[in-house]
Amino acid sequence: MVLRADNVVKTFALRGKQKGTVTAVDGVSIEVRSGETLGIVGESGCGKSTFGQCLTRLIDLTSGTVEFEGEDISSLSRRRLRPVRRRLQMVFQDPYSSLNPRMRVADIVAEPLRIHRTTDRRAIPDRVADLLERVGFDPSMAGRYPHEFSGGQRQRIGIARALALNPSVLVADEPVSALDVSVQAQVLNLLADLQDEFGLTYVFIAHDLGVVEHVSDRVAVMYLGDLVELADAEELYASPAHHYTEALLSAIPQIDRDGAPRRERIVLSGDVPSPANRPSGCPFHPRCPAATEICRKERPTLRTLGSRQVACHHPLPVPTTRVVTPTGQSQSVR
Amino acid sequence: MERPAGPWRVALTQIAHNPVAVVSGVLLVAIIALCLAAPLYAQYIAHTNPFESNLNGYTMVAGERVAVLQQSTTGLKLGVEPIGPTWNLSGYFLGADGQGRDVFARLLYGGRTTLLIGFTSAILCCAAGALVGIVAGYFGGPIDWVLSRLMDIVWAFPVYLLAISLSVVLLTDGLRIGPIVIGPGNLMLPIGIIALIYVPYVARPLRGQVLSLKNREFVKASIGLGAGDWRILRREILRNVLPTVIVFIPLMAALNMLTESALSFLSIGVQPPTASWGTIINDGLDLLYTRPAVALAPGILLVLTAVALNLFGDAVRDALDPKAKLRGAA
Amino acid sequence: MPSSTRGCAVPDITESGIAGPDTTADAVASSPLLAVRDLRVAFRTRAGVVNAVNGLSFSVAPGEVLGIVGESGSGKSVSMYSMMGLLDNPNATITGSARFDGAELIGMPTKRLNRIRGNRISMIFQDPMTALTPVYTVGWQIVEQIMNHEKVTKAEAWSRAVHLLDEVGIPDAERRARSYPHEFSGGMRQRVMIAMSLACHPSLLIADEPTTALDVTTQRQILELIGDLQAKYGSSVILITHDMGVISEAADRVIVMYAGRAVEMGDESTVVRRPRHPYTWGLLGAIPKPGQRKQRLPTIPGLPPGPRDQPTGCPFQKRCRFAMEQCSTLPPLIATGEEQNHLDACWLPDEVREELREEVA
Amino acid sequence: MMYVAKRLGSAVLVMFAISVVVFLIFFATPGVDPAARIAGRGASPEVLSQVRHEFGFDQPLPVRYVLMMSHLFITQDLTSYVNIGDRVVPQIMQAAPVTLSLVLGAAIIWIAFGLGGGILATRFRGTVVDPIIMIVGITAISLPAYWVGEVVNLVTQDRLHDTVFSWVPPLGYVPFTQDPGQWALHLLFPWLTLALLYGGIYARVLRAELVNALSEDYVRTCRAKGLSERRILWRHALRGSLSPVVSLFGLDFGSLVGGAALLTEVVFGLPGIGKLTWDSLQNLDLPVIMACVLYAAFFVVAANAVVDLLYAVIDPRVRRA
Amino acid sequence: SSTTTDAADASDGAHQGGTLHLAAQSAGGTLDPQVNYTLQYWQLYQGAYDGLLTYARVGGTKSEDIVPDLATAMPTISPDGKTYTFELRKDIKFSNGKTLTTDDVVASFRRLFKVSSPNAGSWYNVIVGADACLKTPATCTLNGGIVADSSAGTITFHLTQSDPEFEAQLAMPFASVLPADTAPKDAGTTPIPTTGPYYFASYSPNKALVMKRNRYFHSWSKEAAPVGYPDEIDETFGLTAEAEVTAVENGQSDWMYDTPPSDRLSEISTKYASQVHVTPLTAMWYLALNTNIAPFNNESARQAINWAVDRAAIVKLYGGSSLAAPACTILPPDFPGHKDFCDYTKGGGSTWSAPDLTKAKQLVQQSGTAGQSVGVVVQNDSVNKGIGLYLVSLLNQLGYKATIKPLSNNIQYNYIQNTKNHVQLSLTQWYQDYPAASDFLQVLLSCSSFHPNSDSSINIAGYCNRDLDAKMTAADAKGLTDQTAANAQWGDIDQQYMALSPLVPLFNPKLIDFTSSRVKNYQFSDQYYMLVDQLWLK
Ligand SMILES: Nc1ncnc2c1ncn2[C@@H]1O[C@H](COP(=O)(O)OP(=O)(O)OP(=O)(O)O)[C@@H](O)[C@H]1O
Ligand SMILES: Nc1ncnc2c1ncn2[C@@H]1O[C@H](COP(=O)(O)OP(=O)(O)OP(=O)(O)O)[C@@H](O)[C@H]1O
Ligand SMILES: [Mg+2]
Ligand SMILES: [Mg+2]
Repeated sequence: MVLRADNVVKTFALRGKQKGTVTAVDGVSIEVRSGETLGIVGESGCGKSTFGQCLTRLIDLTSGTVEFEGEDISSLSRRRLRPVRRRLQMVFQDPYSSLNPRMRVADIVAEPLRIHRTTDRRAIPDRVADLLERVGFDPSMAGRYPHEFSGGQRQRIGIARALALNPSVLVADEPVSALDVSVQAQVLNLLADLQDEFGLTYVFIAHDLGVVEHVSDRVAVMYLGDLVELADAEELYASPAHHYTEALLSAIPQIDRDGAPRRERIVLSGDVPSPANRPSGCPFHPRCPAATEICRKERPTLRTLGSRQVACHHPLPVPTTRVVTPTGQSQSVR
Repeated sequence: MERPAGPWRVALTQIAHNPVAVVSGVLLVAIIALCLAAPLYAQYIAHTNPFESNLNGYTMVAGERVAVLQQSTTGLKLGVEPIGPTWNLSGYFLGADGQGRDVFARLLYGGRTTLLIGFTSAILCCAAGALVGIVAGYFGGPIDWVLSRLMDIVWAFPVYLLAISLSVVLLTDGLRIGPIVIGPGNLMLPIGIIALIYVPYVARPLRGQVLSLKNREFVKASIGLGAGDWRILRREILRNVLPTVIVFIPLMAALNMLTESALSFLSIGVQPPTASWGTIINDGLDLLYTRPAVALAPGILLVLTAVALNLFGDAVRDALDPKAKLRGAA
Repeated sequence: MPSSTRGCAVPDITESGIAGPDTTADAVASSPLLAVRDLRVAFRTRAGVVNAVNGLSFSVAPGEVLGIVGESGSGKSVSMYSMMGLLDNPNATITGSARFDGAELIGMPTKRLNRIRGNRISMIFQDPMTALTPVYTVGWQIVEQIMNHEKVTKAEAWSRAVHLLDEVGIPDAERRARSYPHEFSGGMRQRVMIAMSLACHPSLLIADEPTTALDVTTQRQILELIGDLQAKYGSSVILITHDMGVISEAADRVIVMYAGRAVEMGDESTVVRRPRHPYTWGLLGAIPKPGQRKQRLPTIPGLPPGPRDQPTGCPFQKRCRFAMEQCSTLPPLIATGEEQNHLDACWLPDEVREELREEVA
Repeated sequence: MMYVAKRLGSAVLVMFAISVVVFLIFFATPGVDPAARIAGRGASPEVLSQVRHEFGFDQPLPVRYVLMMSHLFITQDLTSYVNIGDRVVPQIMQAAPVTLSLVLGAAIIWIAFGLGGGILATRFRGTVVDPIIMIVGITAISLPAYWVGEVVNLVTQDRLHDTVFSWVPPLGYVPFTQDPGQWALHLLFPWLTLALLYGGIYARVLRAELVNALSEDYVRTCRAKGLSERRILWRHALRGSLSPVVSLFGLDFGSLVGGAALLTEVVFGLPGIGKLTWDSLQNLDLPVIMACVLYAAFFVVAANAVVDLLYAVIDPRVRRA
Repeated sequence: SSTTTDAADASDGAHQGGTLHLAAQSAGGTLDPQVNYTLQYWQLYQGAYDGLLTYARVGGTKSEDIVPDLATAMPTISPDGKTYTFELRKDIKFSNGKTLTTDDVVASFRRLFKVSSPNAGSWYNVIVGADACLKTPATCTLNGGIVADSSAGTITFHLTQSDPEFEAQLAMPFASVLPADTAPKDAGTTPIPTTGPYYFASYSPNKALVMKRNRYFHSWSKEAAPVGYPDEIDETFGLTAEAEVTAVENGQSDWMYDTPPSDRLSEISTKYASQVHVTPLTAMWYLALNTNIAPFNNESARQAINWAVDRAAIVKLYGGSSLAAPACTILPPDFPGHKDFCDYTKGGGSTWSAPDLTKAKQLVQQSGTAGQSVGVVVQNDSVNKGIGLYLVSLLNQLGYKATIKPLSNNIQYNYIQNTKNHVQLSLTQWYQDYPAASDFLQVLLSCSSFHPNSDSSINIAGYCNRDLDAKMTAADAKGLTDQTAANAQWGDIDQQYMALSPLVPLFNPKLIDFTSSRVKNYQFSDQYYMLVDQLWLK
């Protein structure tokens, strides 16, 4: 267990004329095991990115704690965070806005090395060339500016930057969402290779359930700032316990390959409510086909159901046989 | 290996391919060159010192020796008239002013001052505006509040009022900041005043830009890498607002030149004997009805320069930061 | 889409046949609603000419759903815009022909085009957040469209607008018609767009990535909605997407585009199940498959050709594992296999294709 | 409510700060001892100290500041230091209509020209009309107003006064209530001069906005709906582009009404706020300067607030739910 | 060409009527005659306020004569010159209908102190009790200083010492007699009732001043209180001088207060020659050299300037020889005490002919001040600035490092007076208050006019010469008995001051009055300039 979030809450004050706050993440607890890939899925605005930024301390938490390699980093100052940053890196969603358009690629990749002075000044160009090669570039590209690269290439530059300091954990916020399938596959393969090579731990945030299924060992499903289900990927995709997870899975458009079974479709009514005015009780109840009175009133807590955890008053039945994943035993999570 | 084109080079190529930019640029360069050549003209062609009163001087017009200032000989013989344009480059091309000085030579010298003030104050103003905008936008909180209110104050202070108030004080006794004494005739005063009054024009949009930059992922990434504020400001923020700052410069230079001339028109800008187009216009207004050329010529040059600067500035904007929202002249 | 729709649409297509650039077009039994022939769009830019669409030909039969799939920049949107006269870029050159119900759309004067646009052909766009004028209520905007094409009173148009909004599933339509676009969520706005596009009962609806910007659950809602309405009004639909899954679920027929060209065209089931073009293989292969966790994904090496470096010959040759000498000449889009309406543009011999495809997957 | 209070608070703060700045600037200026000027030339020291005492100039600065403010705002009987006994508030009241007349008329003209130019340039984008309009606009922006004013005066009052412009009345102002025709005639050239600059600015701003708007997605939707270009331009693009123009207009109008048309007023001899301000600055007449500056600042601040409100009217996105 | 017509008979109604429109760039400040110290309003007060004495309201040289006004005759003066007795005219009414009494006279003189009249401390402090009044004006009584006998209708002034200029000072507008109940504070814009032919009907400094006929007025003296011709006189404010010229040309205004701008001079002097009246003034433009700081604490340096300044060039800048005459003396020509001499002209002589630069340079060298910097402080209007620029050129030529500092017209005068501002050389003007040599020499150069660190220190040169001070006091005393001898003394004093060179007289200006074509009967008084109310409109 390298990274552990305990009851993380993040609220934003609304700016301008409107008053009030948005609770983007509402008490999420999660443990990330060393060497695994933890997928986080959920619809737009459910707080995935915010949570990812809480994990990497890009933003301050409203409450709760984040522990990294046993150290509580949730209230460290920016200066004290610097050593942590070397081990805990982030890859961003938008390949267009995550690279400074006014810096050359070499500088972008060298930036972490310069900040942390881990590498001798003269050795930096070599290290940069190394990194670029590792993510599939000819080092001669180092003098170019980001605008000369395609989205996939940029994403790889972002990965090279994140890798520069040899981190142990990489939080990837929708690293492939902006990419075309052919390029997406390249990036996913690269991430897999790097994990194999360096034993990286990934927190992989995405809204494409297919991609998440493909890369993750365990998957967390978020809805309106809440963690609603957390399970081994295979188990979750095979038999979701939360109604929201079920609907989400059924909504994936599927290619009718020969012999592939189709999921039963569940068309949810209505939109995801705004986190600024969360429904009372279970946040999913207004759209839930199985909602009852209690769902309106009482907010379900995350409880363990077999090898998984789910926050639902009326969870779907799941097979009792536990699937043991290679990466570890089930752990109890508060 | 071919050197890849950076964003600056791309912009430069774009400007070079914009005919309006090229024409206005050439015009600007021509005007600047002409003004820089002022001493050459005064010394070697017109043989005149345009800063010395020449009340009893004579000059040759069409082979005849005539007084530069002529006592009126008609009617009640009231008034003294300077000679009008000779249209002869070797002296008094545009005639003389009330002090008997060569207007054309003064025009060239005046251009130097006006351009100097325009550009220096534009650069100063942009630098100060950038500093304020960046600091306010980046640090936010109380720093932002204080800086924003300061900008509000300068903004709500009507431009000319502020300039006039400052000028009245500063031009009387100059400025003393500790050991530094800036005399009342020093050009730094109008430069500083003009730069100051337009700081909010630059600071406000830049602050907005920094606010949105702050949310861009590459800034987040930099924080994530452990970069300190100073590094982020320098490498991430400044580099990205720099194009906008640069876009401001020619446009502010045009605006500032016009402001300088307006202040000089109110005789609180450039102080004599230094000439600027504004002061020459001001001098010329006393001769407007008899020798309109004295006031018209600097005005026309001023307009030409401002037009060229504005056109060029537009081209720079199109090349560097097409979304920059700039207000025209005040 | 409900299977009933699919059921009645499929027979039509088998009859209608497909026209490639080389097949004499009008071997089509029932005349197509839209017939596009050799459409080309080029942009003159400072960096040179960009050929965004390179001889695209296809047709749409009445009542069918044609899916166009391709990676970003493959010319999907530009081809549609050029047909609809929506390319106001003065540097764009459009050639070729696009006959809609017998009328030539390319080069049609705007006045005449305006009688077709929004009336007989309507269009919805990718980003519902920006596609509506922010300063008018949605009802007003629908009324505007109706009154632009039909002589009705304002009150009539208004009640129709409310009805339409109701039909696309906007609750409390009467009140919501008076709301401004920013007061709707993305999915709701896309519903409004659909309501607007259906206002004049168009015979063709062009949906340019209508769900890309939406969440999965919302995407599902919108796709269902388009399906239902298409069934109800019997319009033809061109559905543009880059999501094979969407195509697979919603389209009757599919065009796979690459670098401004159609590289494969045919019935949805055949194209998805038995793709013939190596690009399509790569495209399908790159999508993570359920149950194949953590396996390396087959990828297409390299990148799509940039808009400026258009290769002569087959545009895919540089990325194609099976490229051969012949690929330096442009392959025609023809039926090479046994199915007559399954066309592709590749020089690979029919015999080896099956084998190679297995190899890739 | 909170919001309104906050705005009001910051407005008061800004005005307070400005008044303090003016006050300090004034007393930092050498040669302005108001007592000496009130006493008259050659006044003996006794007389001088008498005057100083009588006018309270011997009090500490903060007290004098408070006194001045209370005279200005509470008893409203603050009087000029130069024209003793001349109350400041009525002076402002007298000057305001002149400035308002000038600015209103000019605004109508510049709005007409600005909007017309902007729309025309957009409409004929790609033809020579567009660059011509824009160059005219840029030239208008680059013209120093006072210089134009002087040249206009030279031409209309002197050079061509006996021929073409014999109908042009002398400089100065005639109240509307006295003779509407003369009012307009006297203001005609000031209007045009002032409108020139702003017309240029507005044409440019509007064109930029319109061109921007025309590349928006919603315009594509409009085209797809089959709307005519004219309708798209007028009903859709223009409507959205108007808000920046309106906000600009609000701010400009505010500052002009506050006296920013100083140069025009001085050149054309219009006894408006700008002229009053200029005269008072020339005379270093602190009470009048103070009143003028606060008056101007008030309009700038007020214009800011009004613009915010207008924004909400024009742009429903800003409206509160 | 100044048209001097004989004063028309007041009873001649043929020329009465009409409204006279005057124009001025700006208003002249308070309307209170006991406070206002501007020629602009003094000129208008002539048709409105009266004192016990006045300068004859006629054109020509007789205008320098003091004549009885509200007094029936000139005062009887005691032999020691310390007591002046006046007899007040009867049946004079204020414009508010009240009859003038001796109480009004006494109250007016008390009020003079209560409102801190500018010269209360320098002119009227000779009255017994004035010192107390200056200290605590609120309780001013002038007990023993001014005694009224209401039954006899006499007023007696008791002075602390004899004063040859007391009569002149009584003839000034400060000594106007106002109703006794006039509030003892600066009246500002509120008009005070008058005794003369007109009263002030309204005054708004940003708009206009309006004078209307005083229906209680009847002329008691053709010289002191002639009947005015126009029914109404208004002066509008706000036009620029340029616009004023245009307005007069077009007949929209009848007269402009300000000097026509130089670029309009040729136009008016040719096209409108008959409407232009040029008259020499008893006034002087001069440079004040600060004798207390370098370089002009050095006498040679000061003399160098006097030698070097090209008066002809400066006259050109003022508008040419028709508008000004070079000056060599402090007292203007035709002024009491004026002596014809010119000690600083090339080749000598009693009139100025040319500067002597060689001599000047030599003196500068001799003084050892060469290379020092000199600031020239001038007003920032075009004429003053022009002269300033010329001076800078000249000073540079002499070996100084000169800079010009143009200041707003309203600051400059106070600025150059204050020693705190360390002004070295300034350009300024002095226009006579009344025709007496002391009004120039004593005011501008006596030790008592010098107040360090004050904005009000009219001895701008800061020059204090006890010796000459004593001579001036003596000349003053002489004036009581023998004006001619006194004048001769004054002329010598003038020359002695010039030798010491604290001031550099530049020129004596002339005044241009530009009137509209309908205006007739232009008369010029040396004291108060054009007689406004004597103009005919018909
Ligand atoms: N800086 C902020 N200020 C105010 N609200 C914010 C801020 N950042 C995020 N939010 C709000 O918090 C909620 C969660 O946002 P977040 O970006 O974490 O969602 P997400 O799951 O990453 O969505 P997406 O898939 O669109 O990236 C959203 O409603 C968002 O509007
Ligand atoms: N105005 C233009 N000028 C130059 N090139 C253009 C222009 N518009 C589009 N293109 C080019 O045309 C090509 C096709 O663009 P198009 O928008 O049709 O792609 P698309 O298939 O719709 O992609 P996406 O999935 O991203 O919407 C792209 O390479 C694009 O760069
Ligand atoms: Mg996110
Ligand atoms: Mg597209």
